[in-house]
Order: sequence, then C-alpha cells, then structure tokens
Amino acid sequence: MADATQAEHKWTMVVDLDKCTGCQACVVACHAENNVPIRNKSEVQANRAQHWIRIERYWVGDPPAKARFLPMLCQHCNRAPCEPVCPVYASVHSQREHLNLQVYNRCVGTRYCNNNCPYVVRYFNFYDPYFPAPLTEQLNPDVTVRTAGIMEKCTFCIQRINRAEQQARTEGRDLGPDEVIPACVQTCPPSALLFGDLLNPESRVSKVLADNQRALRVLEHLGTEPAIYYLKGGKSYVRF
Amino acid sequence: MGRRIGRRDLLKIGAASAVAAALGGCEFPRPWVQLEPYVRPPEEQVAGVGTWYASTCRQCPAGCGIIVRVLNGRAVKIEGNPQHPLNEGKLCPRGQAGLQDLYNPDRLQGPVRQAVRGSRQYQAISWEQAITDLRTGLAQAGSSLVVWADCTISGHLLDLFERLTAALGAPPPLVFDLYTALSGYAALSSADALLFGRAALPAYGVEEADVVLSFGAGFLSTWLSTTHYGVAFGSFRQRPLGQRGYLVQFEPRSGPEAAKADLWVRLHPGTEALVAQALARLIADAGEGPPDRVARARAWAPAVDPAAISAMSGVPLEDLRRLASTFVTAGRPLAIPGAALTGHGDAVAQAAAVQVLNVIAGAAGLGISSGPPAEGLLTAVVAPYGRVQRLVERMRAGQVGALLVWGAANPAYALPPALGFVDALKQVPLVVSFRPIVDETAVWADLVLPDRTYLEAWGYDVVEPSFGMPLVDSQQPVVQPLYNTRATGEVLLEVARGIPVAAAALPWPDELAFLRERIAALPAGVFNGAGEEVRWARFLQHGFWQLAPGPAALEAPQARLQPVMVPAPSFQGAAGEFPFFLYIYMPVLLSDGRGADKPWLVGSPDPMTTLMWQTCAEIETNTAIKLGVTYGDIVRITSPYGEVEVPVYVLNSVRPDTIAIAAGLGHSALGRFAGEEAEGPNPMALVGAGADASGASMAWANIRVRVARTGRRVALAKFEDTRGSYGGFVNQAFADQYL
Amino acid sequence: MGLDQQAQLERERHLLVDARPGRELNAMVLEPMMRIGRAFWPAVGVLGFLVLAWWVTWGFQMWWNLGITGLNRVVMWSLYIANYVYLIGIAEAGTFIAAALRLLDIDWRRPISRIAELLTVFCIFASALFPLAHLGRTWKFYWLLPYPNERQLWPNFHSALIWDLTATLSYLAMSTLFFYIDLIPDAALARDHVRGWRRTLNNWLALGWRGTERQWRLLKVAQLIFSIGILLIMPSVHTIVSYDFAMTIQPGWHSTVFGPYFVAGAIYSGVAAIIIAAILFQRLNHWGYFIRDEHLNGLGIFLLLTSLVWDYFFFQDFIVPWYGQVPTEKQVLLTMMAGRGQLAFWLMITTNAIIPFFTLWWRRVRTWWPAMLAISILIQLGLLLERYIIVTIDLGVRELPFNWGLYQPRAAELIMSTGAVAFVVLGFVVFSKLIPFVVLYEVKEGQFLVQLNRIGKGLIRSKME
Amino acid sequence: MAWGREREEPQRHIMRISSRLRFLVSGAAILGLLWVGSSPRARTLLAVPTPSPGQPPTIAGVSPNPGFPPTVPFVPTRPPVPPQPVPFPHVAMVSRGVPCLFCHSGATTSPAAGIPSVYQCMGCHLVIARDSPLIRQVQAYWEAQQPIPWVRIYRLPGFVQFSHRPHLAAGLNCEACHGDVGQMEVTVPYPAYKQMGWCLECHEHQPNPLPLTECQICHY
Repeated sequence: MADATQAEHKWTMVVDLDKCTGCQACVVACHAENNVPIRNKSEVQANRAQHWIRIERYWVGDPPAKARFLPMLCQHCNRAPCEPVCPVYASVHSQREHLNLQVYNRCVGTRYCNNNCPYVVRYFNFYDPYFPAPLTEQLNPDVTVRTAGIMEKCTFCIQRINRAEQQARTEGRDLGPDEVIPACVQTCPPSALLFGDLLNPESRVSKVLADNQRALRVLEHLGTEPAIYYLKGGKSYVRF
Repeated sequence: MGRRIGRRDLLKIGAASAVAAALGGCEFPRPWVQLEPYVRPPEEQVAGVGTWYASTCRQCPAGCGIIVRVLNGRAVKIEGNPQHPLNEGKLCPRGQAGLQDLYNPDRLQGPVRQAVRGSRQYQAISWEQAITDLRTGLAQAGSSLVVWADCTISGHLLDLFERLTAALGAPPPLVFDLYTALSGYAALSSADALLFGRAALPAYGVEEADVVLSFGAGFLSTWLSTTHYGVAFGSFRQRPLGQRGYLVQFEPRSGPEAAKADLWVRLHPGTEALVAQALARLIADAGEGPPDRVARARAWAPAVDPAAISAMSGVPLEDLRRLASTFVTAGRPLAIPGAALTGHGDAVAQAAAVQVLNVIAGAAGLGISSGPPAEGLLTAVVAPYGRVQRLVERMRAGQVGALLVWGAANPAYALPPALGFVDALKQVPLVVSFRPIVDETAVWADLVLPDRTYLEAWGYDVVEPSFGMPLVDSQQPVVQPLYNTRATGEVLLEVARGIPVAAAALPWPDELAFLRERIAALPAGVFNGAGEEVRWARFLQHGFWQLAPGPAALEAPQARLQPVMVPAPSFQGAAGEFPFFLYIYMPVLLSDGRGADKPWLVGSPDPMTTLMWQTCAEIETNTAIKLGVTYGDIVRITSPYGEVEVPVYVLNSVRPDTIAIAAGLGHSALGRFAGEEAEGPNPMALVGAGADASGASMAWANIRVRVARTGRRVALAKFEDTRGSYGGFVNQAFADQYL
Repeated sequence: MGLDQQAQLERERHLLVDARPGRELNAMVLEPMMRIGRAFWPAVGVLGFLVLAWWVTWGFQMWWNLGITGLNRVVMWSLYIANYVYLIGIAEAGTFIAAALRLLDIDWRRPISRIAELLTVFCIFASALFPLAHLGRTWKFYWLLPYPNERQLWPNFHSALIWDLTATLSYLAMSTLFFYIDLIPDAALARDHVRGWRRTLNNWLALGWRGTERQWRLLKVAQLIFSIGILLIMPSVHTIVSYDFAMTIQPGWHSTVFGPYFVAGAIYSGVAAIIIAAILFQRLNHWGYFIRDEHLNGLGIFLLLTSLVWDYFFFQDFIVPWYGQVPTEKQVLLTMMAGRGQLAFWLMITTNAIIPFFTLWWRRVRTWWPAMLAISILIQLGLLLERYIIVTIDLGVRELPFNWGLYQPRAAELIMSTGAVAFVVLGFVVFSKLIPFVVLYEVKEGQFLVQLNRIGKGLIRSKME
Repeated sequence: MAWGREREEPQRHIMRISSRLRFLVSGAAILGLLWVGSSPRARTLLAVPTPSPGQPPTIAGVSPNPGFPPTVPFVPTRPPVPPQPVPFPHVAMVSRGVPCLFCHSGATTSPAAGIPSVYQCMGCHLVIARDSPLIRQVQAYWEAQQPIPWVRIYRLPGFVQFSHRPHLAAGLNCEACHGDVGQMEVTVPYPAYKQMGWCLECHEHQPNPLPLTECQICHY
C-alpha cells in the first residue's frame, strides 16, 4: 500500500530481545499514555485482555526449558494485511508518516482486520471502557477514549509524533533525529526498545540497523514488511 | 471494568479543564460542557500544554527520580527523570502506576474514626477533632508510643517522628514492611557490616561486570533498585567492543532473571550460600586464575566439601568446577546475594558467604555503597525482624499505649498470622493509620488520618543504595491535593503544639519550614546554587541534589575475619508430612502488595505466568500430573503454620519438588481492586512466626508444604494460550526462527 | 398385466400422467391455503416468540455491545458469520435448483419449485441480517454503502466485505424477483378462486394477470432470463462469500479451493432443505398427489450427487495444506481433527459424508420419507457445523502460538441463531396461508404436455414440445 | 405453449398500466424511504435552525445525547445557543480594539486558545467600566474567588484532535473558523461548524509536499 519514496518519515522500532527483561514497564506506560482500559477479571477470563503492547513468553529448549520474552505490538507493516480488508477505510496507511493507522471514528467494528492480522495485535472494545472517578482525571486528553464496538491498536504514540512535528513546523525547522519517542521506549529500563526515523541516517535505529547481523522481522515470509526489527539474542564471549 | 461507563463520566474531564478532553470514541458528545477556567492562573501553566514537575518515586525504597506531566491541573503521565543518575530517565511499571495511587477511587477523602475496630464502620470527623483525639491519645501513651513506618517514608517525616518519639521518651520509629522483609534488607546490610565494618545496603556495578553469579537475586524484577539494575542490565548485555556479559542464576524458580540468564542452575532450595562457599573452596583448591584472587580465596574460603555440597544442591561437581574457573578467570566477576537466602538459616552469614566471592574477586565487582551524604538528613533503616517480634510481644503484654502506622507498612497484612499481630493489636488502646487508603491495618485502627500521596506532598529522600553517587531526591506536590487530606508532618506539628514536651522539640510552624531548614544544610552539590532560595529552587527543579562522591567502594577488609560458616539448610516441617518446598517471591507488578490496588499493575500480565488479577501456585508439569491437577484446579496448600487455597498454574518455571507462590494478593481491604476484584492467596499465611538464626529477617524461605486437591476449579485470567505456547511443533518452529 | 392396470400403475407413480380436472387441482391447492388448522396459531406463537427473542437479543447486544457474546481477542468472528454463510448457502441453492431444473426441463421439479424459491427468499433475508448483527457498531452499517456524504469518504472496494455486500444485495433482488414472477399466474388463480382479504392480497400480487397470450410469452421470457441469470450469478455470489475467508492470510482460510468448496456446500444444504420442506408439506397438507415418491427419489439422487461433490472438495481442502506442510496450516488440520474442534469435526464428517453415502444409494431409502427427513436434518446440522468449524476453529490457530484461542458461544449467539431459523419456518407457515404453494400452472402444463401413448403392448409416457 | 387461453380485451390495457404504475410507485417509495433514513445529511437537514445573531439566546431544541448507541446520533449542524453565566458581548471588547489573543492567548502556543481567568478580566476591569451591570457580575465572581462557569460554544467531537497552534502558524485568522465573533452580541457557533468536509476543503489545498488530508492529522 505505502510507497516509501513519498514518505516524509519511516518510523521504525528496534526490539533487542537480548535486553528485554519482560518487566512490563512498557505495558503500563502504554496504558498510561494511550488511555487503554484495563479489563476486569471476568473479561480477562474470557480472553479479552487489552494491552496494546504485550510481552509474549515462550519456552525454548528441553526441560528445564528457558523462558524467552517477545514484546509484541502493532508492527506497522508497510504492506499491512489489515488495511485492504477494512470495508470503510478505518484501517489505513499514512503515506507521510509511514504508519498504519486505526481511525476510531470511522471504525464500524467488522473485526475483519484482526482476523487478517497475523500478529493479533489489534484489540476490540467488547464493552465501553470503565474508569471509576477520579481515575478519569488521569486520562490523556491528547488521545481519544474509545467506546465499545471499535477496534484499537498501538499507534506508535502518534500524538507525540504530531506534537513534535507541529513544534518543529511552527519553529520552521526539520524534525530532529531522535526527537520523537513513544511511551514504551521512553520507559524501557534496559533500553531494549529503540525508536526512530529510518529515513534519517542520523537516527539511532538507522545506526543500530546498519549491517546488523541479529536483525530480523517477525513473520516476514508473509510479505507484510513490518516496521519493527527484532534483534535476536547474542552470544557471550565468556567461555564455559 | 468491563461495566458500561456513562459517557457523562468521561465528560467530567472536559468540564474539569479548559481543554475538552478527548473522549467518547465515536459518539458525538453532549451538546454543551461547562468550562472551569482558573480564577488566578499559575504563571507557568498554559492551558493545553503540559508542565513537567520533577519529584521522587515512592513506590519502593529505591528513590528513582520522576518527572510528572501536569495538564490543566491534572497529573496525566509519570516518566523517569532523565537527569537522575539512578534511573537515567527510565522507570519500572510500579513507578509508572504511581498515578493510580493519586487517583485511586477508593482513597479516603478525609479523616475518619472507627468506633468498633474491624467493623469497617467509619464516620468522618473534622481534622480538628482528629488532631485532638490523636493528641490526647499520645499524651496518655507517653513513652509507650510506638511509630511503625514504611521504608518509603520521606526523610523529613521520619525526622519529625523521631523527634516526637524522642521528646516523649518513646523508642525510635520502627521501619519495617513486607517489601524490605522479602528483599532481605536487614540481613544484607548486616552482612556488609560483618564483612566491611559498615552497615549499608550492597549495590553492585552490574553494568561493569562481565560474569555475574546471581544467587537467587531478583534484581531485574523486585529487589533493591530494580530500575537501576534494569538500566545496568542493558549495558551489561551490550558492553563496548561487542562484549556481552554472562549471567548465571542460581534459583529453584525461573523468574525474569533466570529467563535472561545464560545459565539457569535449578539448585535445591536453600543451598545457594553453600554453593557460593563451594565455589570459593574450589577456587582456592584449583589455584587457577590471577594469583591475588587465589590468595584471597585461600584466605577466605571456608573448609567445606564441594562434593557434599554438590550432592546437597543437586549441582554436578564439574559444573561447580567450571563455574569456579569461569568466575575466577573473568575480568570483572560479580556475585549477588539474593533475597531467598536471607529467609532462613543464618541470613547474615549466608549473605556474607556470597559477598565473600566478591572479596575474592577483588574490588572490581565489589558492592559499592556510600554513607549518609549530609548532616541532618535521615534515611530509613530497616529494623531487624527480631525487633518486630519483641514489639508484638510488648503489644500483647499491653505495654504499648499507642501505635501509629504510617504508609504501606500494613503489618496486619505483611506479618505472618502465626505472629498474632492482629490479636496483639487488641491490647493497644489507640491505633492510628495514616494511609490514604484503608488497608488491613486500618481496618483495626481507631483513627485513620489519611496522608497525602507522594504526588501531593513534600519531602526528601536520601537514595540508598546510591551506587557511589550520593543523592538526595526532592519530592514536591505536582497537583492540588484531591481531598480533605493533611500531610502527616503538619498533623504531627499540630499535635505537638498541644503537648508541652513535644512542643519544645517540634517548634516549626509547618512542615515546609522544617523541610527547607533541613535542605538548607545540604553541602554544595553539582548544581551551583548561590543562596538558599536559588538552591531550594534548583533542588525542586532538578528533582535531586547530587553531592560530591563520598567513600565510593566498600574497600576489602584489612584484617582476616573468621571464614563465614553456613549450616546445611534446615526446613520447617517434616519431609514426610510436607513433601514440597515453598518458594515465595515478589512478582514484578504487585511487589509486596502495594501494586494490588492499582488496576494498571494488578490488571497487567505477570511476565512468567501472564496472569492478571490472580496469583497462582506454579507447579512443574510432571508434579502436576502426579498430583492429578491442571490449570485452574484449586488446591489447598498446607504448611506447619497455616494453609491457603490457590489455583494451580502448571509451569516449568520451578523444580519438580518446589511450589512457587507470588506475594501481593489475598487482600481483605485496600479498595475494590485489591479487595474485591483480584483473587489470590497471601503466602504469608504459610510462614511461621520465627526469625532466622541471626534475628535479622523472618524465616520465610525454608518452609515445607503439602498439596491437596479441593476438587474446585476457577477460570484463569491468563493472557497466553497454554496449548499454543508450550511445546508443539508450531511453537518449536516459531522459537527456532525468532527467539 | 393389462393396459388399464399399467395405466393405473403409471398414474400412481407419476404426477404428470395422473391428470385431474383443473377445479379439483385448484381445490387441492387452495383448500389448505384457506384452512387455518388447530396447530397454526400455536406454531405461529412459538415461532414468533423465537423471532422476537432474536430481535430483543440484538437490541441488548447493541446496548451492551458484543461483550455479551462469546467472542474473544483471538476469535473475533463466530456463529454470526457461520449462520450467515449457512443461511445464504441454503438461499442460493434454493433458487439455483429451481432455475437449473427448469432449464434442464426436469419434470419432477414442477410442484416443488415454489418451495425452493420461497426458501431462498426467507433464508436470504435472515442471513443478510447477520453481518449487521455482528458489526461492533451496527447503527453505522450504512457506512458500508457507497453514498455521497459530507465527509467525502467512500467504502473500500478492495475489501471482500464490500464485494460480499454487493453480491448479497444483488442476489437478494434477483431471487426475490424470480420468486415473484413465478408466483404471478398462481396469484391470479388464487385471486379468481378465493374470497376475502386473501383475494385482495393476491389481486395485488397478480398485477392484473389475465393469462393472455402476450402475458404468457413475457412470463416465459422473463423466467428464462432469470433462470440463466441466476445460474450465472449464484456460483459467483457464493464464491465471493468464500472470499471473505480465502482473501485473508489466516492459516486454514487462505485456500484457493474455498470458492467451489463453498458453492458445493451451499447446493448440498439447499437440496437437503428443499427435501425437508417438501416432505413437511406433503405430510401436513396431504399433498400426496403433488409430491410423490418420484420427487423424493429425484431429490434423493440429487442429494447423493451433491454429497459426493462436497466430499471431493472437502478432501481437496485437506490435501492442499497437507502438501504445503506449513506448520500453522498443519496445526489447523490437527486442531480440527484431534484438537479443540474434534467433536464438531467428526460429527460433521458423519452427517455430511458417511450417512448419505451409505444410505442414499437405495431407492427404498430415498422414497421412504422418514429416512429422508432424518438424513436431511442431519445434513443441515452438519453443514452448520462445517461453517462453525471453518470460522471459529480455524481462527483459533494463529501464526503466533501465544495467541491461540477457543471460542465458546454464549446465550446471545444461540438465541439469535435459533431465532433466524424460526424466522424462516415462520415465513413458510404464514405464507402457506397467503399464496398457493404449488406451482399449479406448471403442473397443469406438464399434465397437458405429458400423456400415455400406447405402443404395441406397452404404455409409453410421451411429452409434446 | 400455454395452458388455457382467452381473447384479448382492449380495456384491460388500462388495468395493466395502472397496476404496473402501482408496482413501480410503491417500489420507488420504499427505496426512497430507505435512502432518507440512511443518510446523515438527511438527518442534519431535519436539525433545529440557529437563531441568527442578535436574536435572544434560546435553549429550546437542545437535544440531550440519547446515550443509546443504535440510533444515528442526533447532530444538529447549527446547535442552539446556551445561556452564559455572564452574557458576554464580544463586540463590546473587539469594537474597542481588544485583539482576540489578548484574552485567548493560548492560541499561538497551545492546542487550546484558552479562556481568560477572572484574574485577567479584573486586570482591566478593576478600573475600566467598573459600574456596568455585566462587569458587576464579573466582580462578584472575583470577590467570591469563584471561576466563571462559561459554557463552551465551539466544540469538536472528542475524536477530533484539534490544535489551534498550527492553524495560526499557517496564517489563518480566528474569523475563518469562528465566524465574525467580533460583531456578535451573543456568541453563536459558525454555521458550517463540525463538518469534516468543511475542514477538508481547506486541508486538501495546502502547499505541503503531501496534502494534509491523512486521517492521523486529526484522528488519533
């Protein structure tokens, strides 16, 4: 769908699986920044937990198996499977930001996008969100509170991107290399998450991804061209 | 929270501020909202533009710096303070969730009195009334007053408490809570005192180490300064020149540390310290590695039999040998004593036994720490468990006239029921809780005088451990107080004015005056501040005050001490009757239960079990098959001291002979989220009243239990699909490809 | 055996040679239409209640939103979509069969084709409501329609859902008109022979039919056009329905066989449904004269044929991923056969493949109405299960094994599903009292065309063209 | 070949035509009803008209949002004017040369233009026009140290993330969106308010390398 040549930015995230300690800081930060409701127990028991970014825990090797953490959030695919299937263009691609958008007020809730999302990172509001006062005081006014019947997903903190861009535009300058930083990246203690503009050679992600042997993208064989690169675990030089 | 929200609830936000909050996804909002512009605007605030205030995180004693985004008078986001040397702009989930302490719907809105303890019938009273009651109570109690504080107490408040108790001739405040108890604060600092002659919490330079032997230390989840260790772990994994640290985790259960470790040694519970000693012995015997290290090893290694220890711990001898040589030949090896080994035997000796490895390794990997940075500034020192036991005795004997409980200490929840704290409480004439929310202790209190949350209150905090960077954090209110609450400092000063002896000791007009007087004593720091006003402004602006580095590393002891002897682990409960070992741990999100009242924490998945709103007993697969239980079966777990009923989560994160239970849930109070929505056991019910041999910490890690089926089931509130994420060729193919 | 005996035998066997006077036939058709039996009002009450429950549940669902269903974050399509595919399958088959048999000029179609067409009409109305019921914000359904609006927005014509909408609506229009055109002469008949409000109704429906030469010619032309049109459109429509699944990259759905596979399933379920309806009318209205063994036999053979076709495509649908050896695709098959879906799966195999195959070969079975009724009902169940498996079980297996899931329907889905079926039955019950249910003019035409001729010692049925 | 035949009778033609007409007319009527019911434009046409500026404010026709989702929400294109705590005449200020940004100072720096605080009002009106009845009301609020509960007139739905700052930076003046408030005795919304197409008319003709018509510009 998107054509990289006419994009202003290509927002990209790098996840260093070797550093991620699965501490859930990104999850909570995302809840705080994006007004993602916490679903109550009965909802979670019905497998309706709602976290835009989640830490998937897998076991590798023979018992005693080792646990591995895989942070999974919207991959902002360049060729996103969720986009062509939406009948009302609620899931569309941003040419300028090179992002995969979910337009809440356009969504009618066919949930077709989630069926077609191999990463299952799109969440549906089965009920209206419930924030008992004064928890409402915390809601971030820059982000829409989604009502029931609407799909939602990680936006790469588009509100932060827009704020930074408006700032730069009104100051009449270009956006700095690492001026934008989403909530999850900002809080990640071991800096397992990096974020930046891949079209800007000065950005951190560009430097990290420059001939990086460990970089891979999840389910790339499906041709989705995700915007999130994962750095597969490294090896120690310590002999044992 | 799946219940329907009236859109008007959301609209209140719009009404409360000059910017209509974004709301109501896709319904058009009601035609009109009312605006509430300022009468007299704070000059630094522009409607619709966030203002960042620097403060200190008080979710755990570490003292990370935070900056809070305030928009139209509402705190909307907490971030790490990028300038702060401890967390370098990063923050752990508990710190992120601090906002839900402030905006918790179950907060008390003013002082209340409870006529009948435990009745939960609170009637609101005026602050004047409350202060009069407290004053009379204190006057009657006199020297039999006891103050019980939480380790996250602000320095100035602790100072005021100390002055008050001193004036009344009462013992100094007791600082004790479950977080520090399950982290082994007391034992760890005593171990440092034993080895290095200075009682200070150890702090390890993980970022510099290249080999880290962690003996059950949860330093990435919930232990000492989690966020700093998280930052350090990042650089530990990615050292310059493409080097990568090597982490070995000795633990019966796999937490995030074992998951991230290059080698996870599932050793027998309770043998961590012995393994450390065996490693020291092997280093001394092998003679491999740098001569100075070998020399120190010969000097320090106790006379233990590695073969016996390998048999006892289940770690093969050759593995021990290889680990020993890896450790001694590494550039900057490091050994970290964890919380688990401070819960049984002689806690101090065991912690010291691990620290000995650092002594052997030399200064590089040694624990770094520093003393109190400035005169007149206080830091909370956790009391040894023995003192708690004695206090409970005194209470039971009726020798305690009044008990003031501040903060999240919550002894009624934290202490093992076997200790009989709640019964002893009945003998205390006056019990006052200062917690902003009614917790299990406040249920048994006569007065609840809600303090302000740390986002509404003043304070300072001496960072401990401070990793060689002596720091004083500033804590300032970022929003107007929500309710009719009063800072406990103010309450104390107010109360003291009516008690002659105390009035002399506490002459300050308000706590801010006292606080600024303390801060004025700060020596010149890295921020140049000419004059008190400027310095105070900088202190608040930056959120901390960094002083000239004090005595950096704990230097290795000069005199050769007696080698620390560690007894073989002894367990409470007969092996025949109680076949399983109980492993209690503090989960990342709930920690010791402070997270249970915050939906963001209790409703977010645990990293290992992916459970939300629940904690389960983690049981290894084959064990579960033997017991004939599976996911969600409720089992009754019985220890010599008590029993809990808990659902099963089959997880290969534990040894077959171990059952792991997370602390933090099982609340009977603490608001709707912890008390009603969340379900899980409080593993402290399985713990005995006894302390370890050194009396530093409670004996919570050497308990045997038995498991019995109840036949009941509960639906698990889990995130993962267990069929998918365990085994199966799909899972294997996926893991091989991407993990 | 004498000639008159032979003639007697032929008459018993074949409707078309068993000509009766027009008045008698009219009476046979119109009498049950006029008679309100004892069971009628109770039946209408029960069915009406079920339909009402359907609408009330839908109302609740719009108020509380989809939380009241059993959907979860992994399986976000469920019984609603399964019902949609199932009902529209029956619907398409109904008219398709009527049209196909007419073009092939198969004579046993004559009495039963109206049943097939009515089936279409009701089923397609019921099924068209399910995509709306499954929307998160049903009250915004019109955003799927291309209409000029102040937002300057149009629907996404890349989306299979839009194709689906278009196809369904066009088929709705087509089949309704087809049914209506066939109805006109019979409506005129009813108009001429009944009294009361039914006369007024049929008067409207008859559109002033007088049976002139020109009208008949126009009718025949129209029927021809619509038959051909339906024959062309039906496979395409149901292929498009299958594209809702085949166009995704979800393992188990991403299959090129889905198009013909769905079409086969649709015809299969349609034939079974027609058999059920035919038998019920034969029993309830005592239409032993119109619906005879020869009809059941013909339908039975047709059923066996479609069953075999379905088996073939089903097997195909397994073969392809099996050769592919993609882990997730394999996992889908395993989950169906040995995993969470196994009960439904093997039940479906039994009802759809095994039972028809081992029974329908024998004429005795095909003409024994209880057996046919039982088999057809089982096939209906099996085909609903098939759609259920395809939608929910496949969707429970995702590329990331952390996110597999299981869907379990709750009361809402069950009520709405039964309500939909009740709606179809209710439609039949009510309409059977409004319009003639046998295409009488076709029967008469057939009886006019077909007659017994004596050749030597035997009697031969001959049909004049 | 047909069964049964009868002779054509001329007068039947009329009947045929009339019946065909019946059929067509009824069908057309049904389709038309469907169309009207489904188009939001049609609903907005039914909306309550605004009193033109100068007419006394009325709250008649304020439709409480029926929180019930299934109905297409009733969105009056021209909402009626609510009563303000102080009937503030913008013309009185603007005609005396007070620029908009003097009171709504946030517009250049913030998403929100902001409402002046009572403190700011009194900054001038401690001395200016002290004894006008309206100012007296403001003084009452000031003495009580109470905020003036102004009612928001210019509102966007919650899912529109509007920011004043870039619009002013792009050189728009206030009247472009708010109407000529400076001439208003009673502040009424701009007629074409809240229509996305109306925003797009401007947005799609921007000189940016890419037109400002992408969804994430306003919706997130």
